[in-house]
Amino acid sequence: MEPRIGVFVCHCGTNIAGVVDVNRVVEAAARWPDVVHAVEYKFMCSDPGQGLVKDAIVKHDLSRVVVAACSPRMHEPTFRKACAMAGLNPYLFEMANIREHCSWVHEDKEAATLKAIDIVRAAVAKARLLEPLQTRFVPVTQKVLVVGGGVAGIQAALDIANAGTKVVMVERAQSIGGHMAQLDKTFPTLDCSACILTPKMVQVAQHPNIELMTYSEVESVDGFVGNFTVKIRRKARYVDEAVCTACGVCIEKCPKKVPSEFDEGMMPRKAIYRSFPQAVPGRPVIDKESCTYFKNGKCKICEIFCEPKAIRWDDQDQVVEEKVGAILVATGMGLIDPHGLSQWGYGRYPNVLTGLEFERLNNATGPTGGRIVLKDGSTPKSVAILHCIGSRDRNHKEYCSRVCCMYALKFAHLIKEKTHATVYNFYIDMRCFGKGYEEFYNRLLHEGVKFVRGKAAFVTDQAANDDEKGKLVVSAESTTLGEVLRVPVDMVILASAVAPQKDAEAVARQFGMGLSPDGFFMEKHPKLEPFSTATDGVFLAGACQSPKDIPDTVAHGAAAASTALSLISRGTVEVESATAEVLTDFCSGCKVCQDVCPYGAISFHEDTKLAEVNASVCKGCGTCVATCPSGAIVGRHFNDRQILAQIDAAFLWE
Amino acid sequence: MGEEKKKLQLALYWAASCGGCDVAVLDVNEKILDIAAAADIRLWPIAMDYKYKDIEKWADGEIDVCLFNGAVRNSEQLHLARLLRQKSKVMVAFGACAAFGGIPGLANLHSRKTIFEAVYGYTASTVNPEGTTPQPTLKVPEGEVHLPDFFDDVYALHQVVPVEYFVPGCPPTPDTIMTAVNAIVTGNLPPVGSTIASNKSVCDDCKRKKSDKPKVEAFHRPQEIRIDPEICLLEQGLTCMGSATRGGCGALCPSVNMPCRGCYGPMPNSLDVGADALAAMTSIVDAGDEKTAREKAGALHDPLGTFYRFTLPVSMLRRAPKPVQGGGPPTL
Amino acid sequence: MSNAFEPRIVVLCCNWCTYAGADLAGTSRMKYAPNVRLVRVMCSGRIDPAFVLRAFQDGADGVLIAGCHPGDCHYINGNLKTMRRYPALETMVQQFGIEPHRLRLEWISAAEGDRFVEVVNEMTEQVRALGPLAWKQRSAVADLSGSPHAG
Amino acid sequence: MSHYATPMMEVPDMIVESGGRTLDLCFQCGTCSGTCPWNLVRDFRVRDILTRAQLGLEGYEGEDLWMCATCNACVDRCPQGVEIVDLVRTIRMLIAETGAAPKTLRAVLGSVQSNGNPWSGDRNARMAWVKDQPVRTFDGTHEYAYFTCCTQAYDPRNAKVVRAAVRVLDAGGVSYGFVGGSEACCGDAVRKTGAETNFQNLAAHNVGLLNGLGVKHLLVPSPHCLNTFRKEYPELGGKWQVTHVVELLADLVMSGRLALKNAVPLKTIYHDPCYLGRNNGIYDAPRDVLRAVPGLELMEFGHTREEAVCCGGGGGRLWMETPVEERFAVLKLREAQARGADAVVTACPYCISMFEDAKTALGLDQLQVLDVVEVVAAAL
Repeated sequence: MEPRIGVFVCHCGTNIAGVVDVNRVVEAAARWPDVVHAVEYKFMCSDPGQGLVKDAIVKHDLSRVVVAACSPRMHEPTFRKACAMAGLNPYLFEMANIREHCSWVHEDKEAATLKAIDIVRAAVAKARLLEPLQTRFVPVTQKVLVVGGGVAGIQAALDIANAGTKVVMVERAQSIGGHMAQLDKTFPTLDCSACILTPKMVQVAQHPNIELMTYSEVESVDGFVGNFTVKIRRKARYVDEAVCTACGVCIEKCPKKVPSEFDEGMMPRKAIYRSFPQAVPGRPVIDKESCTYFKNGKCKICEIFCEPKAIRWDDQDQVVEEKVGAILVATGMGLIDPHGLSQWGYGRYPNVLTGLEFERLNNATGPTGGRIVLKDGSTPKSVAILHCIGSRDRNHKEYCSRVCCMYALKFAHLIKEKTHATVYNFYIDMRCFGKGYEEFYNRLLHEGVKFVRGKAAFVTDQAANDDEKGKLVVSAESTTLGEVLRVPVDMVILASAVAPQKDAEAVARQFGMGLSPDGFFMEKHPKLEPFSTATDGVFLAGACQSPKDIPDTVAHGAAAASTALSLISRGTVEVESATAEVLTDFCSGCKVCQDVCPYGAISFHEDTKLAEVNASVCKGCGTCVATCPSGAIVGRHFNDRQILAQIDAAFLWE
Repeated sequence: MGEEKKKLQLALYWAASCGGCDVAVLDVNEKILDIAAAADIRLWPIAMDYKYKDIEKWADGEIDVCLFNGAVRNSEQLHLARLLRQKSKVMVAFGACAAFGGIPGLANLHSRKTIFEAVYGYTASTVNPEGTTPQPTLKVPEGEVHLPDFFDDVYALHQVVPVEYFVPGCPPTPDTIMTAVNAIVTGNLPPVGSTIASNKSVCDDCKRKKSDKPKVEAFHRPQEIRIDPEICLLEQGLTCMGSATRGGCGALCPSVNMPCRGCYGPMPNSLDVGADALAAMTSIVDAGDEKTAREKAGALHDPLGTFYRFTLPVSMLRRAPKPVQGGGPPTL
Repeated sequence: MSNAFEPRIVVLCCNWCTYAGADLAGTSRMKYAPNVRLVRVMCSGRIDPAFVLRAFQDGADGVLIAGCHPGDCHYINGNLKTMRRYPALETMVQQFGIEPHRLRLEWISAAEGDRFVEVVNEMTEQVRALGPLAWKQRSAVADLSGSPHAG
Repeated sequence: MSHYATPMMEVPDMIVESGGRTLDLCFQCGTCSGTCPWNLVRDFRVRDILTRAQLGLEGYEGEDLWMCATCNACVDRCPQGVEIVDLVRTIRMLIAETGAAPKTLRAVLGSVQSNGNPWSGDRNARMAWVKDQPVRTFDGTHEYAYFTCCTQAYDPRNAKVVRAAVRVLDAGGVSYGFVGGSEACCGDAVRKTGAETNFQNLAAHNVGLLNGLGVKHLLVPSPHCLNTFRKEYPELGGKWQVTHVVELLADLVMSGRLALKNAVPLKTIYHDPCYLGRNNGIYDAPRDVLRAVPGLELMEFGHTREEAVCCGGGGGRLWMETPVEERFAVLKLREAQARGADAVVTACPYCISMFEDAKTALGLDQLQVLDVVEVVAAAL
């Protein structure tokens, strides 16, 4: 029976119709063999648009549907569903991308219209040869892996666990808490960061549904949505968690000091340590790299003082395997390497600090117990906070780091409160977009903080006059004034750019995610699915996706959790239907396919001497199909005939 | 049934071929007597004298089966192909040349002009100071003499006349020949268009050991390595066409340490034999980065000649393009 | 439209990286030469060399094979097979008499909309400079199948 | 009369069309103005020019336009990638077309047109600096062709530098010859003042000449020649390898081919020429050479390397009047003096001229101004 094809061309408002003459596309399509119905419509993805498809399937007895609109990566599922609702096998649907690949990238209307016609013709050519496929489902493992124990991961883990689903949380540091644990106050409410975060950290540790693995890293990820197998390396702690009482005597007695990561290197920690006093878990670990005993075989002072006898020198890394249904990546953000910021004096002048260094300086648990002082111990009389250092800067990071304006205001407030110093903010634009943020900015104006609209060009200690002697001088144009200012101050704080974690690329690879041009993990859709990734079952939470402040991070974590939960509670998940199939008539068992299959989905049967594809393992990549020298493997939904038909129809070749 | 069954009327013809196919018919040994018993051999240029006139005198369809070997590359061969087609009920493309163009088909990488330039011009053994090339027509005092016109392209038989069956091989093995003959004699014929050989590849008959995950470390030519008689030749880095080639030969070449060269032609479901072989052989090259891939897979010598040794005229691209000169149809 | 030669380039690309990269070029409203038509497969590993030959046979002036960067394949390593096939394919295609710039392999990630644009524009210009491949005309073989016996 | 300003979009359109493609990228953060060394001595805000040009408001074409010494410090720091120096050049070009260039510049450009150099020197006297010193003329077999900078050829102070260069290069056994007097100005400063046609004429002359001589490798004494030959000539047909003398010296000294035996007991302070440092990243070569001189002490300015303050001589400023107290060179000599230096050493004929003028103006007889080449010659 000849196929009966319906072609639906979308205007997408003016997105398509503004460049492509959709009527000409429809007219062309109507003339092609087997096309029995061709129409255009303003918004095909809308309810009435989908209705058009459903009605036409019934009314015109369509056996194939082609929608020419946006990318199939956007709306293929939408239209497949519409087809299915009208009783048409969803795999008899084909999408022609005349928006992302045509109207949005071309200006010449004639060329774009001709290209759109070609694109639709190729889709029709493929559609003609489509075959129905059976949709298949497999059960979802009722457990979620949360990678990263910052506030995003904490929020997500608690939401999931509270819904009754098991969670494994993996954190590579000794403690959970992330960057938020490093902060003193939070903008704009000036809540004590530790006061609001630590209870949540404790909840995570005590939750019956959460298994917490700190000092651990994900080693490998296998499987697919609903059925991941994850290997986790639990680094040797050299402290028996079951025996340790977290009394802290060992830490006190340990003679070896190294710079503390948690304190941005501004104060030391011991070789046996917990990241900070309220660390969760509270039991310390021994950092093998710095421990004197591991270095030269002598010391063991911690063991001597440990009453419960919890030190285990023979502890080994362990690799554990977990099966999970969904993965939530919440690995957070890093900061730009400040050493590239030399014109602003970082690394050259001791009283030039990064934002996070100032956080620790200002923190009661920090190096000065929260006193804001210069390197010589004296209190600054004037402080400059420089915005957009490395952000919004093509020489460094092109994006806005999103948190700096607000934390700069917070710093200004805290400095005024604690030291009564004069505080200058040098900014390009004040971006105070959140709830209560603009009000906070106003409050700071009331407090008398000085704002200069102009980016700091450089910081120098070269005095041009007596007022500048012994000071750090910030040079900037006040662009509102049209005057170049030189402002002598005692301390400079750089609102240095938020950056992707240094190992973001490797992590993205591990979880099958992509990176956006800015280096953060790429979401599935920037508007509608900012917490999903291109890999089904892998979700994003927090600042690993883009710079975020705490409220946004928490919201993002909760959203990712609910998306993961909806997958978990669905119970089953659709797996690839477009798998490969061996044509036994032609297979001679040459085994080449077995080597090329990335998933080991093909096995060789000794008795029949034939290859066989395990459909529940096959992901439908088609590598074996292209490789088979005997033409004995068919790739469903992307078979040779279909692809050749597309190539044949790609242009009007004559 | 008192009346003796009418003997099968058989014709054998050779076009652009080496004669091997005809020798192969003799190679069935004593079974040739069975053929002789079952059939009247009406035409067999290698063994019997004949004239065009004799053939022309036959009634249409008088011949039951014509085994036509050799490719078609000149006007005489085309004429005989058409003539025998007319006189025969069943036309069989016999051997790789008739079925796929065969080794003469590699001439499709050139044109008549460049072939003549080489053959009558600059090959080492050519002495032709006048630069004489064959002309289809030549006036001599006695009148006009004619030579067959040499085409730009080499054709497989089915590309010039309809063909009922294909018997592949360079040459077809005795088994293949007898399978074909028996089918014809008994009238137990497969559907028109069939190839009288296996639907599986040469690997199906090959006794060599294969790994579960075959790998190619490096490509070699047979003379460059000491070939292990037990192990799959492809895994030893030889460009064995076995997996991309229709079986039926009994994997003769691999059984004597020679990689399959593909004379039984593409697999039934093949898009293009060169693409098949190339994808399979290079996909399993042990290379994890671009540089290694280029070094190892790029060392595959003469992919075109290797993959299309017998099949260029029936391949997807069929020939090399001719220089653009005013367009128009190609010269025959 | 003028009669000037407009190259016709078939892009055989994977769904996850290059197709998405082309999508990104679209959502970013970058502009590029309208001379390409994309044929999407799930993985560049699915790209049978026969597809390339078919495109040339059909009349393509150039063919671009594109997939995820090595190491970034959505299917772990399907693209490595493409990488391994390419050198011999390139040689073979050139043995057929097709000039080097007409066939190209590129790794273009989902984030590299700009790279997609760059490659398409560059290849369009390179192929334009080479002129039409015109396979059908230049490799035309006379049809001799007409026979008194036919039909 | 109202004080409202009305944008005129013809202005930005014209600038963009004339090559100033990055004009519209400026988001007025002021980094350029905050960076610009002019503000050490007087008010000058390049951002103001750009903002006015973006909106086509009066003032972009004012006298301040001719202040920019094209030191490139602002371009290095601009977060938006605005090619500020290029924009200044483009606007100057548009203004110069209307004949509104400063008078002093017009004389210089006239000389360039008639004499092929900005110093009103006789075209035929370009090799007069030689005096009685034997020099080789490039004959096609030499590895390097030495392209004498106009300032070295006609300015007596800088002529001493090129004579020192002959001694140093000869001592190092370098295979080189002088282009020989028929060369014209490289055109860098000419182009920076907006005289595009003049520049194109000079470039065409030089490309024809040097290609005709079979030059493969140019040796240049001026960072301005270096920059324009390296970056601007290739697209005009001049595709030579270009090396600054100080790069070659560093190579000779470090490889031991040039032995520095004599002690030069000077406290020196090195000034980074903008076109050698910021524009071409050559910071270490001159310092390596100076450190190899026996007895020499090397000091640094407070702002050095990438952040070095300009001498004030680029972009045509060399030929324009600057009040003594507004000269960067004056500031720099004062700093050098304050740091206790005996000599300011640099590697650019413009810097030498600017510093010598400043020295005279300040009457600093005891402070020497030297080229690296001269220091090396003294150490031979």
